[in-house]
Amino acid sequence: MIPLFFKHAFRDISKNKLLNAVSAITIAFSVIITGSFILFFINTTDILNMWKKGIKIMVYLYPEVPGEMIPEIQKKISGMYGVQDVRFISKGEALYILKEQMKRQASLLENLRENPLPDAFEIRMIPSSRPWEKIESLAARIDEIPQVEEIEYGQKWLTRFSYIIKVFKLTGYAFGILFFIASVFIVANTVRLVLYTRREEIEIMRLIGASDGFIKVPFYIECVIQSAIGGIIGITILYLVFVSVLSNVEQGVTSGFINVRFFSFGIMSLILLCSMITGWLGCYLSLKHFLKTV
Amino acid sequence: MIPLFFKHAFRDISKNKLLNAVSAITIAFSVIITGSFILFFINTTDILNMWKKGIKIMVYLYPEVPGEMIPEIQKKISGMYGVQDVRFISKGEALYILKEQMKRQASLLENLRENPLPDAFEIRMIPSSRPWEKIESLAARIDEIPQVEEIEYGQKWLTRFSYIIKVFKLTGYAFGILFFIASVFIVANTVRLVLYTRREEIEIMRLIGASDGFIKVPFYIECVIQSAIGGIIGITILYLVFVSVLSNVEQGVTSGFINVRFFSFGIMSLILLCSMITGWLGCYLSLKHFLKTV
Amino acid sequence: MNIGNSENSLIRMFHVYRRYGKYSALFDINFDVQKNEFVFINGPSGAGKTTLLKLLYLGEPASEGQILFDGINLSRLTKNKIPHMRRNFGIIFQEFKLIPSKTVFENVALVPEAAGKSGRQVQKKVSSVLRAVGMEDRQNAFPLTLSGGEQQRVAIARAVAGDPKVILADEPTGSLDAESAGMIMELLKGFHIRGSTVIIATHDTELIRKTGGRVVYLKQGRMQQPSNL
Amino acid sequence: MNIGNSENSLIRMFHVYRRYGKYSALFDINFDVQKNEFVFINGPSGAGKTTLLKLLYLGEPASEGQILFDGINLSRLTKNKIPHMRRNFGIIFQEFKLIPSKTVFENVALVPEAAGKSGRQVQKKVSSVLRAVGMEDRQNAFPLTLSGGEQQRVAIARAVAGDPKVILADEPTGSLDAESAGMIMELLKGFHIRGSTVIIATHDTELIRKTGGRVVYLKQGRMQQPSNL
Ligand SMILES: Nc1ncnc2c1ncn2[C@@H]1O[C@H](COP(=O)(O)OP(=O)(O)OP(=O)(O)O)[C@@H](O)[C@H]1O
Ligand SMILES: Nc1ncnc2c1ncn2[C@@H]1O[C@H](COP(=O)(O)OP(=O)(O)OP(=O)(O)O)[C@@H](O)[C@H]1O
Ligand SMILES: [Mg+2]
Ligand SMILES: [Mg+2]
Repeated sequence: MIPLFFKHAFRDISKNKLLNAVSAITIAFSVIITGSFILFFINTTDILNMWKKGIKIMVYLYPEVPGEMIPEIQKKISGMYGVQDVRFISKGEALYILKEQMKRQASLLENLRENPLPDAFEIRMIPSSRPWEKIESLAARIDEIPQVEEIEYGQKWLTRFSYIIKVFKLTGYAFGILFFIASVFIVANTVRLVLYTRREEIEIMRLIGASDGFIKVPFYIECVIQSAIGGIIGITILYLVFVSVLSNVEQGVTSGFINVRFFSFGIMSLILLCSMITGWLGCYLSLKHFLKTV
Repeated sequence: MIPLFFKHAFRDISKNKLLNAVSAITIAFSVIITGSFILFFINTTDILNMWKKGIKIMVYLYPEVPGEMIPEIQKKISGMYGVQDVRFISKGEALYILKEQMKRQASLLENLRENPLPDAFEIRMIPSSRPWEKIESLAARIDEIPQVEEIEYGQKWLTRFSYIIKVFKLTGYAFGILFFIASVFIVANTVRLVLYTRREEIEIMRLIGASDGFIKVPFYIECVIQSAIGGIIGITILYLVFVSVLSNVEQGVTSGFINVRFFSFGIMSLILLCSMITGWLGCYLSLKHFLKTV
Repeated sequence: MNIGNSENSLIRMFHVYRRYGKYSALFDINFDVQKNEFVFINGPSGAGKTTLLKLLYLGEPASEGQILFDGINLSRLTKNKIPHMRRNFGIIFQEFKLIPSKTVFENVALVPEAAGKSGRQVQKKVSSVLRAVGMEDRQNAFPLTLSGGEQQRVAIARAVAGDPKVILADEPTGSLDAESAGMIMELLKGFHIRGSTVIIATHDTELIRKTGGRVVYLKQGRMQQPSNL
Repeated sequence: MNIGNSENSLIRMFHVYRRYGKYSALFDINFDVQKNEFVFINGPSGAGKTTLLKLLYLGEPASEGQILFDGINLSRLTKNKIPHMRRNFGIIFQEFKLIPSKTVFENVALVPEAAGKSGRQVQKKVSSVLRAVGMEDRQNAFPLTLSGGEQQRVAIARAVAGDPKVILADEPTGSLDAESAGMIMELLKGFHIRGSTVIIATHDTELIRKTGGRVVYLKQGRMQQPSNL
């Protein structure tokens, strides 16, 4: 039976080239659209991750904390969850940095009697998916160390980033779901139309004693083959567009600022699998409805 | 003839409900996908515009520039293209601001003999679509004023912003074109399938002496009506999704930070028009090919 | 003829109606077919001949009444048993019902394939039935490239390709010239001789006269007294 | 009969061939039809009768040879003139070719509509032709709910709805009982009397014998000596 089904499926594909091309192209477009969104999402998330890495927590100590305690405090902070590294910045170094930063106004600092700046630690965090909540809790824990006078981190930018990222994520999920539903529906519709053009054939097969399974299986095989072909076409086109867009972007904009990536092999396989599932699902939905009505 | 065509078109729509529903749904999905991307794009551009507004150009004057010249210079800068407003910041005000900004290190500024800061202008720019190039050219022109010692603007953030915006725009254009092509193709394919299911009918009409025009016009009417219905369904669903997503976003994230907007009436009409054009185009492409082969 | 003897009945219809809206295409039909009978259903255009056959092969349900096939009540058949039941019938449809996208060979091959026959058996069977109707040299043609009579002959080949218990033939010679028609009737008689039951719906009294067999007459959905022409 | 008189010829075929690949469905056909003739094309299944009609109504081009209609060379016709030319013909197709998604009325109405008739004219014409074939009470039915004979009658109604110069009828009584067939032949004769040219392709020698008229005989694509049956 199985080779017979494949024989039928391949015959049908070769005989209904137009119909099959339509389904495959539809799936290819679905893959291109969904894929390009995923690509966009992956790469912009990359950019935001880059920015997140740039965020530091400054910990200022009381002036009267003795120098011998510094390593101990540093160790304590290093051991906290989420901390990547802790750099000690002595008051002297801080003044130097301040002078550098102030550039134009450096003259202000020329004639100081003593360095009024405190010793400090600069903390960099482990990049993570939910850094904003973590920063806050980390800051709270650091604040419990008695020698710490004050903690500073870019609250203003943090709010903005955190907002942006939330908007991104929400839109990302919404788009993802939307695209998936849309793909399944469009594919199901296309399959339904294809079935509709072949309703006579299906009816005839039933009348001569073919079971639903005998009729259905070649359709499923056809749909899955089609959608696999569509998926491969989609990924290929996506890759070509990606490469050509990238070469334009790289020329125009600071190249090497971030690494724009295409899908990994795993994600590509996943997309292919998804498109095959979409084809299967479209076939299933249409056939289910169709075999009842014919 | 015209009422006859409409009669035929309406009859066909009512008789081929499945086929018409499929086309309309496909267009609705195209509108939803394209529309949600436009929506996303509009609103994120809004956020970026918000940020852009925050960018200022600081213009520092030589210390020896006499106070009487200030209005003259201010007028000169105000007159420059792209400048929204120019605020004079006297050296006294600048020191005050600096003290405010430095907070912790304000003690450094306690015992200054004289104010070493220069007079300055703070320039805000007219929000525009291509502000980065403009900032650079504006800065160059301001630099030509002899009394200006130095110009400062957030070069670092500028680079980042400008990169982000370029990526956004490029992706935006790429997506837009992709979505449009995809919509036209999917709709054209759907129309082609619909025609395919009716190829017998078309052939019969030709054999009994119907001209191509007689056959085609009702199809065009059908397609345009379908796609208008699809467009309206799409916009409606988009609006409902938008409202529900928005209410979630607003709860979770700093509400009122920016105004998330839906399409204006004009853009909605444009989308509707586009979907009708898409339907028309799909019909055109399919019929053109189809009437040759049948 | 022994209509009363239900022992040998293959098909029994009791008070069968088929309504389309208000219109009754079949009205109180009582009809028995014995095993290995050769029956003509005669009647003018629109009499209900095709409808009667449809009820037998489960193309449509009866609106009222009972139909038994080999003791099985057709209206009680579960949906998944229907394909199996249909394989008892070889049907020659009035409008042929060939699949346009499949070749002559593939169209005929569907029947033994659907019944689960092996590739070799299918090949052999299809060739033999195509030879019997004189269409073996057109086996790779598509139905739409065939003349009306050729299509009809392919439809006949398909009907007999499953070695059915019953052959239901709806106007099987309507598109055929006298000579081809005679050939086809010989073919059907051959099946009858080898044990098949044959039911032929036709408006062609000439054909009935030439062939001979039991005749039932339908008019406006009612069955008249059986008669031998 | 006066085949040589080309003055009155409506249709002339000179050395016409129709090939499908290597196979010639029509072979060196020379055939004249006078204005207001009543002609039968007779021949067995697969003889080329339908193919001959197809060449006339431009359903297919001739592979070789010339076909003149009213002095116009059909192969020289530009594409946009074809619909107009086809309105000269009322065609009864062998397989009816009714549009399944349109009602009986709509199917028939298409012909006068395509010819640009007004709504009232269409209404009147369609009713009258449906009455003539006895299908006026089924005018809102869909073709697939009609019996074979009923479909054929609708096809006939459609063929005459455009008041064509020529009626091309392909097996117009194949699905009809003797009585309905007689009625249809009367209808076609009526058109003939009112000035139409009628060409009927049929394998039914009985029908030809009963009706009378010129007969040409086709066999394997070749036209035999004309004869009167
Ligand atoms: N699905 C349907 N809906 C409505 N009426 C129907 C349907 N099917 C058949 N009929 C009507 O039932 C009657 C009997 O139809 P049937 O096809 O059985 O006739 P028939 O005897 O086969 O005629 P013919 O010799 O012309 O084929 C016809 O008048 C037909 O119009
Ligand atoms: N498109 C085609 N491709 C190949 N062969 C064809 C095509 N159309 C017709 N033929 C062949 O040409 C021959 C003549 O066909 P045609 O339909 O003219 O026969 P006919 O005289 O109408 O027969 P019938 O009485 O059976 O309808 C047939 O053998 C047919 O198979
Ligand atoms: Mg019938
Ligand atoms: Mg023919």
